[in-house]
Amino acid sequence: MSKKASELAPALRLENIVKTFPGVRALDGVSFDVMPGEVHALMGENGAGKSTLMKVLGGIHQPDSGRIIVNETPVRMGTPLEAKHKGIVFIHQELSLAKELTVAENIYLGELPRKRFGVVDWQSLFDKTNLILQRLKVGFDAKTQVSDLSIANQQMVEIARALTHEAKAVIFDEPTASLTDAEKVVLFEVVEDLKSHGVGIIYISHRMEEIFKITDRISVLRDGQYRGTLETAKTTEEDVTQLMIGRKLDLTRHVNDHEFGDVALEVKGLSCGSLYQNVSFNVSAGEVVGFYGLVGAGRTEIAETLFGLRTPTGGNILLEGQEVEITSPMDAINLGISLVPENRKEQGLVLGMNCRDNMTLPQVSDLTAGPFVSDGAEIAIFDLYHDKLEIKTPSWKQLAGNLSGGNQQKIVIGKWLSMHPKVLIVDEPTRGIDVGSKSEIHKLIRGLASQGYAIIVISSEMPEVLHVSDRIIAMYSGRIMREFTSEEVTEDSLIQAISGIVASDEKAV
Amino acid sequence: MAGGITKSDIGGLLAKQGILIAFVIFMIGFTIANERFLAPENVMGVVRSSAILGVMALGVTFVVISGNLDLSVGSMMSFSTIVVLDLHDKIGPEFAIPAMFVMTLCLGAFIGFLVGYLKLNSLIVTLGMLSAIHGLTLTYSGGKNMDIANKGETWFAVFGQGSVLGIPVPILIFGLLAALLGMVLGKTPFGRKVYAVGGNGVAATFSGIPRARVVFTCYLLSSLCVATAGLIQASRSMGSQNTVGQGLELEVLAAVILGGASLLGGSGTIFKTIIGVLILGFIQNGLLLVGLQFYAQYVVTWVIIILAVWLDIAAKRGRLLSPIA
Amino acid sequence: AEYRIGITQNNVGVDSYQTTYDKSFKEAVEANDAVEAVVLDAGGDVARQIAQIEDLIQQQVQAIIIWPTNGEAVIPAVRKAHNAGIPVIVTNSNIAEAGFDFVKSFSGPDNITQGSRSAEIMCDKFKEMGIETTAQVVQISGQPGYTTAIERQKGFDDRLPEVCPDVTIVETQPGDWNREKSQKVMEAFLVKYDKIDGVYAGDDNMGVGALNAAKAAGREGIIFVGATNFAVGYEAMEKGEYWGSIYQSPVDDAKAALKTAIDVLDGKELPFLNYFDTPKITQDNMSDFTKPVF
Amino acid sequence: MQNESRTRLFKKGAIWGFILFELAFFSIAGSYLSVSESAFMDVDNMLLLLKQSAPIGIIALGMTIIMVNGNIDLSVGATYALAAIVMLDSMTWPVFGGLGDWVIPISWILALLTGVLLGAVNGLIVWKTGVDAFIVTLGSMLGYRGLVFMYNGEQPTSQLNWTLVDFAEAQFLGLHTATWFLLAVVAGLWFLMNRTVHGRNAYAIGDNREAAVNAGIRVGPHMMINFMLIGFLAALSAAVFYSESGSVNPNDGELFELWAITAVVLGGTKLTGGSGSIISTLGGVIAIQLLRKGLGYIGAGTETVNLVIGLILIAVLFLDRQLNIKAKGELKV
Ligand SMILES: Nc1ncnc2c1ncn2[C@@H]1O[C@H](COP(=O)(O)OP(=O)(O)OP(=O)(O)O)[C@@H](O)[C@H]1O
Ligand SMILES: Nc1ncnc2c1ncn2[C@@H]1O[C@H](COP(=O)(O)OP(=O)(O)OP(=O)(O)O)[C@@H](O)[C@H]1O
Ligand SMILES: [Mg+2]
Ligand SMILES: [Mg+2]
Repeated sequence: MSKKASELAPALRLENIVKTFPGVRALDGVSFDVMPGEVHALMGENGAGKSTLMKVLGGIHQPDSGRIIVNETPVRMGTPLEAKHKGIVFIHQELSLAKELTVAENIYLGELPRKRFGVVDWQSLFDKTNLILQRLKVGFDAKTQVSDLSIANQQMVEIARALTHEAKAVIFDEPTASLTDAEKVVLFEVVEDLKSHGVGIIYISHRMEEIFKITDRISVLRDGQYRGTLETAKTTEEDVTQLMIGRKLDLTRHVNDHEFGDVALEVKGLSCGSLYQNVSFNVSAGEVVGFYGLVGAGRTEIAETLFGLRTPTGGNILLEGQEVEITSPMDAINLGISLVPENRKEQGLVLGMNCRDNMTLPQVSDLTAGPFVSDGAEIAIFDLYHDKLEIKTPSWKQLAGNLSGGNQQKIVIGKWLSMHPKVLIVDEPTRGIDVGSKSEIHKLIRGLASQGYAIIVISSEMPEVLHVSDRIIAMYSGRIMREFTSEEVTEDSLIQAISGIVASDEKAV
Repeated sequence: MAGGITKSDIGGLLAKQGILIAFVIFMIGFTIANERFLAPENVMGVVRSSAILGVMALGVTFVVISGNLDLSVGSMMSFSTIVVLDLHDKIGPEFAIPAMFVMTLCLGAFIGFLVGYLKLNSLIVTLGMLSAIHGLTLTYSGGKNMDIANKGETWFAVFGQGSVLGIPVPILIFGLLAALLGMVLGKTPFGRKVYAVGGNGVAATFSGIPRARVVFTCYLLSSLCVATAGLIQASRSMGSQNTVGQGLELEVLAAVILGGASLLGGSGTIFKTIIGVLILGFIQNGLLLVGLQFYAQYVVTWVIIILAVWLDIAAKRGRLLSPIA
Repeated sequence: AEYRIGITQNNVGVDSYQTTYDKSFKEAVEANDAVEAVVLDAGGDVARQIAQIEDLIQQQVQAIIIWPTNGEAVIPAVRKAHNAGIPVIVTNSNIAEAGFDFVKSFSGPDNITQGSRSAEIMCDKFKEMGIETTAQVVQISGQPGYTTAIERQKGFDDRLPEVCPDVTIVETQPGDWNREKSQKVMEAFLVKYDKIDGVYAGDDNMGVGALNAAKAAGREGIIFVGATNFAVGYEAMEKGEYWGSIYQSPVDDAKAALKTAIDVLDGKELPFLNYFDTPKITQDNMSDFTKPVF
Repeated sequence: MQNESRTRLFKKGAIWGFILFELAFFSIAGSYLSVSESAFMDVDNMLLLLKQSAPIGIIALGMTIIMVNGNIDLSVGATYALAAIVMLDSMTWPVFGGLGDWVIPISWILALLTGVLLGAVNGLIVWKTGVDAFIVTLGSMLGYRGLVFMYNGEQPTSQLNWTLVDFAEAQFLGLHTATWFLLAVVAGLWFLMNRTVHGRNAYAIGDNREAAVNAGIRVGPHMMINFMLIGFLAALSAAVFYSESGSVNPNDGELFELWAITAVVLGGTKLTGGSGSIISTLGGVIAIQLLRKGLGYIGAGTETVNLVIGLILIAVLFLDRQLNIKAKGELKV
């Protein structure tokens, strides 16, 4: 058939989808379609409703109203299984794996091949899986237990599911959040491959460079409403951002604007078993030091050690020139060190607790009137950071678990800012956060530095490290490879350093 | 909408006060069935005999909110009762009571150490302690019943049988302890930490909350309550078998759950636990008054627990049936 | 030693009687050079008791003494011992009749007589008080399914109408040999019945539980009669709160069991039922008895 | 990765190591303390051990799949008692009057159906209300026990049928009837959990329920099937045991759930679900039974038995944790 793309029927279409949760109108009449062989980006700020829309499509949520149309016939996606049978494959934002099972069982979860009487056909399962794994060029096999894999490899298992089906449409909800560059390349190949087979692809990401590299069209949601669709080739980052947040963003590299104070934190020869070795660096008051490296480079572990969550096997930590011993987070907090952890849902928040209580948790013992917690003092703190960070929540009584990812992150940041730390460590501060909030958080970090905080930013996103840091430390496999000032750093040298490549005349620090 | 009450208001009310409403409906039902039910002496009697269970449930509420279980309270209560009765005749009540409290708190501290600091699973630890403490009690008493020799000549009876201003002392102790612990849980920083540790222990640790110490303290509080219950029990009967508390652990747990504490931790209140305790007490009493055998109460308790918890979570999720496919 | 005897008891440590029995039995074995014993406790669990009987058979003891947890459920296990050529002696509480063929001898109290005697004690007291035509009695029986409990209840139920035909037993509930349980049961009786003149409890442990309930509710003038006179019952009798009971010593019980086993092994001719005497004890004659040690 | 599978193997082997330790300990201690003449490790004694492990064992095996599935069942003890009552009582029902011994299989079937039905009630409530299984079954533990009492008041239900007793006491190839049932259940459940789609899905659900739901696995029916299965097994355990003893007290089976859970946990099954093995549970059951038997063998009193069993349980849990710590990182949370 030689119809033009615009005359082809969409692979699937959503019409006027409305979905409300108690107290939240997550989707407000959204329409959206994807053509066969098209990569269609879905963008929007945190909490805009992207994941919710996809869950409606994937049969996980039922819409309050609206229609889903596949092959020009309206369908009901009552359950995830129904959706799968209708050709929708869903790669989830949060890892959705049974870790005690094998890779093969996870890839074919819910539809293990069977012989008679419900007996699993292991042979065929492993064969089929190994074929897929070969296509993905990964270094593990079908029988590996998922818990033995790195986070990145687990993400690859999740992605492998896209290849199991005669899919009409594949949804990728932030698939690259924990992937290395090499794995991203493989992912993009997979996307190309699917595309060439006429599969429609919905691609959710907050990373502009990816969006512009692989997508054909971009649809934008804002506050649960459809804002329009742009052709990627005919638009710019600014236009998309404008549509998403209604204003322009400043994404230039940071220029230092203030003097640093004394050295706030100094680390000498710190080691922690096989996790990292002989790490030395320092951070001055008013300075932002970025830690850049691949997943597994050991940056988080350093942060956890500084926060008293791991016992170092060697080396010293000096705070304002004094040697200190940090054996628990409480020690760290008392010494003025704060950590915004990498995983906000598991480490950052008590999801079943309200926003205010989460925010005041580390200092609740100090917010007292007599023996009791003072409501007023707590609300004052919440209100302050609610306004400062522009947290979107109807009231402090909202449970933290009901907020979108970005707003959850802001609660965690607020929690630690309100402690007025000397040293603030932020681990992946903007993982899974939209551009709007991202730039706010960057501004916030810079602002804090100018107020004299010593800040360590751990990030796997190069633009982020480049944008906020005064100094960048590149790590590879548990070691510091090189230190860069913001003037001397180039993208190439940074990539070389984190890949373990060091020019022979350069000495590793 | 007429009267301005919407469906979601009713849902919210049910979610928040479902247990209380169930309780009221219950009381009305039994009152209609038997006019004696609400007679002051009957009500007083029920509350008094619920006091021991109630005091224990207060402590277990802390443990459950912190995300753990305590199946050892029944066995521990036997221990306290036997010990205080034995020491009463040996060193006199004024020393026997503190000595018993110290010994019981040691047991609580041991469990708290295992669950809090060593992070062992509380279900299994307290199950093990249920058996071990029973063994300890038998070793202590040689398996014999313990009785106070001169029952008439000691003020020890006051905790179980005395009354102040017409209120039986057990009720008074229960009430005071409930008020105290209710404030600790609901209003103090420690209480907040208990909720945080139960809600998400990892996040609590990352917020600088000493999780181990909080869990430890919860078990200590639980054993404090158990010791108090043992004191009331000993004083009430002035003598006891080694198995006096046997099986109470599950009744206590049922009361706490009935009160709406989630076994996953992070939710529940002292007030609701008290309601749970009273519901159990009044069911038992009410069924008896309408002439049913004691085991009818098992079946009724079953139905009520399921309904109460079901309605509670149904109201929270906004639909009756679970979304499980 | 000449003889190796195994014993599996019902539930040591659950009350003083069983604990004292356990101790006395061990002491009696200790004192007798001719015997060694494997002393086991089923903890009230039938399955465990059956397993223990099997273990004893497997260990090839020469005689097995059993204090049954359930008079019926242990019969097949007893048959197994019988078939293995090991004589079985039942102690304290008999097994059901279906198993008599496999048992050499029973040693223990005559519980039917005990029940009758308790009925007589109560009736005599009522007559003394002059309320034998109007009195109402409640009964708290022992653990259901337990032969001792069944027999004592039967003895009481049968004898009372013979001696006091106008006294009514308004309700019987089990107290499981447990003081707290009995206290609960009595509390319920007190709520339900305004007129209670007498309480018959299957043992003093339960009797005292009932007494406590009555005292707490402020109900006076109730005649308490029990069985198996415990130290607490004896004391309550001294204080005049508790009327009477049946004197039965676990020391005698244990010694009798061991002696019966030895007699069987010695090949002596024994009657099938070996009762030891259990006299009446009331406030009137209690000075004739030493205070029970348990 | 080599290393990881070795630690995994080591952990699976731990319970068998413990059993060997117990055997050695009781054999040696027994030679000093026991008055018995036969050795502890006697073949007959070991065969008896298997037989005596059957009542709790069959239930514990069922508990394993429930716990792998991420649930728990506290009502098995009451189900056990109710099934026993149905079996023994139905043998005397007049409807079956003319059947002679043919009433036996009918009674068995009725008992097993009772178990399945009670399990189904639990499963249905867990599924449809979404209330946590711990609470649902804590409730039905009370409720079913109430039904047990209602059936025959507080009186025991007895029906001694010698044909049945002979069947239950029989030995085939040296193994007792109960042992055969135990082994058959082990084999059946092993196959179910490792070879069938239902079994693998049960693991997936226990491991990561949301992932299972997202993958389109219908969580409810799988849970329901598992609850029916454990009900069936509790009833089977009762049928096997009461065929031999012929009389059930209304409070029989109390605390069975706790011992079954203990055995499962000793076998290394996670309380949070997702991992666990049928064979290791068998090890856990044997370890407990061995402990009881051994303590009796060396003449330990009631108080010691209680004390030791409780503390051993905690000690094993502690050791298990130490092994686990080595396997994972050392983040202090
Ligand atoms: N189960 C739920 N219950 C209540 N509210 C929910 C639920 N799921 C999502 N929401 C709310 O719906 C809105 C949309 O959330 P959604 O997860 O779709 O955002 P998103 O666009 O995917 O954001 P992000 O980029 O952070 O992933 C948010 O306000 C969120 O708080
Ligand atoms: N090869 C591996 N096998 C298994 N798990 C791994 C492996 N590499 C890393 N991990 C896990 O992934 C997690 C992330 O690694 P780590 O925290 O060291 O990286 P990082 O440098 O902090 O990177 P990021 O913060 O981007 O995740 C660690 O907790 C580690 O347990
Ligand atoms: Mg999302
Ligand atoms: Mg990291």
